[in-house]
Amino acid sequence: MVFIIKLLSSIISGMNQVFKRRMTFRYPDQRLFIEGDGYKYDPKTGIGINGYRGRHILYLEKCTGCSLCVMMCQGISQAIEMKNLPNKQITVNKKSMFPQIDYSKCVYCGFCVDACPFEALFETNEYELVSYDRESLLFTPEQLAIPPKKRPEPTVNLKYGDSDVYHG
Amino acid sequence: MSKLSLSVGPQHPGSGHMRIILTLSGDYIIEAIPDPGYVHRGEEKLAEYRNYIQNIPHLERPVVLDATGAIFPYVLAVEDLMNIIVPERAQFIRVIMAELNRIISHLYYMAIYGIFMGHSTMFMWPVGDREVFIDLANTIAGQRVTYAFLVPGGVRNDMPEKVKEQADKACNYFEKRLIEYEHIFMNNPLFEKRTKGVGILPKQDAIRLGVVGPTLRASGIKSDVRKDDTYSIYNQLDFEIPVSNACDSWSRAWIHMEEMRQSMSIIKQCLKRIPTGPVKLNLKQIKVPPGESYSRVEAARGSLSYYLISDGGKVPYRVRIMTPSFRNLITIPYIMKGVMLADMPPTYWGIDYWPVEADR
Amino acid sequence: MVETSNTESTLIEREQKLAADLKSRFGDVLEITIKSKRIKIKVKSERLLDIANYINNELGFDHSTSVSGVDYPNSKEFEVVYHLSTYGREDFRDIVIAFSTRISRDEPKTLSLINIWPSVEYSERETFEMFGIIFEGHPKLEKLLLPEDWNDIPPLRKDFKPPGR
Amino acid sequence: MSKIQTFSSFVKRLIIIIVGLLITLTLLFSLLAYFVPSVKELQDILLSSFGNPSLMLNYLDQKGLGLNSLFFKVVVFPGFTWAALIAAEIIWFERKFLAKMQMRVGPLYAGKIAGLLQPIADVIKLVFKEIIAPSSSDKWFFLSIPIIITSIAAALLAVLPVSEGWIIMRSDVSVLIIFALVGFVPIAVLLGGWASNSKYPFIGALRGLHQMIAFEIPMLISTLGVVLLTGTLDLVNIVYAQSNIWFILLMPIGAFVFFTCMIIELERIPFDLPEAESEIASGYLTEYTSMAFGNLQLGVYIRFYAMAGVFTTMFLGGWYGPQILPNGFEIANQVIWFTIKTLLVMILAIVLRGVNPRVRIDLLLRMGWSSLLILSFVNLFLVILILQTELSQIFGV
Repeated sequence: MVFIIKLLSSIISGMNQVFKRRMTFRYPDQRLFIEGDGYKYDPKTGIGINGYRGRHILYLEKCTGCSLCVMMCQGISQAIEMKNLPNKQITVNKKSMFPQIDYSKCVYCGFCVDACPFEALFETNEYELVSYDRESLLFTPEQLAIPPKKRPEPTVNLKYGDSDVYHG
Repeated sequence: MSKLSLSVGPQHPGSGHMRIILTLSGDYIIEAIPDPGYVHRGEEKLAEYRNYIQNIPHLERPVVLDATGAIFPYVLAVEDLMNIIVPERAQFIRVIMAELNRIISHLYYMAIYGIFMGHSTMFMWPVGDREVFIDLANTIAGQRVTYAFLVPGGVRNDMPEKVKEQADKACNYFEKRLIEYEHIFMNNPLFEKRTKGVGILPKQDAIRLGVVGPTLRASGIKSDVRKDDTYSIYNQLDFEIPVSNACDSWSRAWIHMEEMRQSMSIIKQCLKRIPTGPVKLNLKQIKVPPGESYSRVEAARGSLSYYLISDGGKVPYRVRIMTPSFRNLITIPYIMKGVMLADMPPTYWGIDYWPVEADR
Repeated sequence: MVETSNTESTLIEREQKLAADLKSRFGDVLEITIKSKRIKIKVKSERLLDIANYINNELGFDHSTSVSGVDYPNSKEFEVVYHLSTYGREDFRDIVIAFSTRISRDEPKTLSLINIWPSVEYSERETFEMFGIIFEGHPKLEKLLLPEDWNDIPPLRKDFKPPGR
Repeated sequence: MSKIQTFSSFVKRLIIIIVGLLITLTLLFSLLAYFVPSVKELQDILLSSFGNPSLMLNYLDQKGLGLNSLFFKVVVFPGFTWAALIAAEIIWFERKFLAKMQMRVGPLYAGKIAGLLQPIADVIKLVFKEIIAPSSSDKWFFLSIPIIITSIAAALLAVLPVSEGWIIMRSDVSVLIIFALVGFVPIAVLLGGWASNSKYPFIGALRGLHQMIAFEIPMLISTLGVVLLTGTLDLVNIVYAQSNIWFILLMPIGAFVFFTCMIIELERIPFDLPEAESEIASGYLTEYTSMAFGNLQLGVYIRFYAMAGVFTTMFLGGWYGPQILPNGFEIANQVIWFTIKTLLVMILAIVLRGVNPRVRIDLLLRMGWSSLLILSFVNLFLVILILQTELSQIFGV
């Protein structure tokens, strides 16, 4: 008899779920909204500022080409190399060498942002980096300098109903 | 009865990337020899060629489900050697992240346990609810699974204000869900019939074999590193340790459920009592004096320990990682003896064995 | 000779009592350093077994958490470290004893402690394949993690250079 | 010919083939029309009845292919096409319903509304895959199994009374026919497992054999209860007997035993040991690919519909139900009621699939031989009790 009661209770709990809202959202039509504009680091206090760790953004005018980020990433995933941009003449960056990031290797740990003493390299909350070939994942400094465009409109985030969770 | 040797291979739906060589007589397993090593990466050798910060991302990778639990002992060992005290607020954030990670890892455990039993709903619910806690960790640490969030000297960034009410909503929602899990899975009559009394690990064997984590507590030994070898601020928090003397697969799953409740209450306590202040010491350069230190932490799957030897240089001299799955690997020949072939997946997954973590 | 670390000297009277007890029993072969909740015992290799038996039976450290090999090429030595902890004795649950012996690097041989602590079975096999240290008395001393066709020298030795370094 | 790179070029190629086929066939057909007289006569009918279809209908009647001819019944209405359509839509419903129960979405993109055409999309995909028979397997037996299993499933439909008029073959031993056909399936499963000649399918086939043999006996005894009560073996008479009271109210235990045995026969999730993915990698279905696998799945789901139909005829009063449609459409009303009840039985089986884990083989056999068998005998005793005492008058049986 206990067998039947327990079976019924699990059937009821299964049926309850049928009348609740779904958790999944349809990715290409709806996109996940991530607030803030990415992880930053303040070298003076040595503490990072909360934010999503997505694609990097490089402020070319602040970058001195010291390649500290390259040395830090050397031990992690060798994703950053220095690249010469002859047409860019920046006072602080005589040899005009700027980091380029290969996103087929990067693990988004953000330690390069911690290593940069000149607040030139931060992370944005852009996470849609897909391509058909590996070469186009190699972002040149100019590409890194472009701030990410605003996410197209139907953005959803996690909302809590009384007894269910959905992306609305 | 003729013996049939069956190798539950590295790519079998019933086991992870690890092979178990079973000798069966009829449907019963007489002998099970585990053969790990298919995803061995040599983490200990890698660690000897990277400085103390560069080690963090790759030391987290094996225990991918419980990244904070993986890196917590490493960070404690380095701080022990450097003799520094981490600011109070950072300790609280570390404990919150560790407990969050425990819930995320336990939910993944319940999901895979469900699909190994053929219970597809019990796979989907925990994986769905896991999104709630991954979203919470995402707001704190900025990453979804591998956070690289703990560093020697504290935590990398501060916790935003809205985490408090988001965590409350998540915990209220999840408490209700745990009751649903019990109805549809734990107290499901067919599940009980299949797991109660299966894969028995008696108490003396558990002690003799040095088993860790929920498998140990399911065999009647009330030992948890957070209470025994207290680290960080666990002595200021009050929580119980679920224990069961049933020593079988069902009680291992039940312990995971109870631990999730305890973790939620810990998170609530931390969020109430978290002080303000800096979250990281401003260490310009990680200089570790020579010496050795051994630190352990109660990760989601059991006690995870680091034995760190440094010769004063920029890179550690020797890093010895002892993960809970490697320690539980020794139970496989014992609990699989006499189990039927159909029950091999639940008993194998009952001890929460994660092949990547065991091979390192 | 017992040296205590400078900071928390007040906290560790339990550890000191343990160390003193060990010192009195096996005075000559031991060298003990103490930290809060951690005791490091260096043992000359011939009296290994009975010290281990003493620790296991009398002191109640009933299982080993890990066996680690450490390679010191300049002093031509390997160090095998057994970390021991206890479930049986509630009061000693937070103490971890690091029980280590030094063996020469050219013919690395030591006694396996599998009969005292069965939980070292796989750790000893891993230390064997990673360092080449032979544990006499181990029932099944074979490769555990490395692939079968590994013909290079044991990888965790300092003179094994990983590719690309 | 250029390789098919994108989906659009695949669709283009498909349309070219179909149009090509149509053109060649019509050419061939019109050529034929000039030589074969009856075809010429058919061609005149086609041209003349272009306006009103009723002309075409009575032509077909003359030929014996009309609406109430045997051909139509077997092929279209209560026969194969109707069952295949229901089976296809049950597959869609099961995936959509389980998805909703599991907080996810389920099939979405095939067919504009909520993935309705997903089963048809699966069939198209399967048709274009290559049928692989493993080299070490006994090729002809291996490839004959899907056909055998689907034909057994379709044969079950013959005796299923969808409504008073609409029944393919009304015989007075139809209950026996059903159990004779159901008895074939374990043999086909064993043949399938044995012919694919590899370790896991063989274990799956043996388990299937154990499971199905073990559960025919409780099933037979629970139907014995029904047959005793009504005194006939003919399904239509059984339905007539239930005109004033459904048998499920008379013998709930018998209905419970029959329903459980039905799920075990059909290897649904709580009892799907022959294809238990996590242990033996989908048992005897492991080696089947493309249309062989498609055929097997179709067969499984038609058998699911047929057994649910048998359950409704025996316990839920077949086509009896309050009159929904205006009184001109009694037959349609009966068909609707029969289908609603069968779908309800199937939905209950689908809910059980969403809620339960898999059972181990020894638990299954112990439960079968001990509890279900005893329950069916208890049910038999109750039926005899009803028959002998004056209870039968009260229930008007």
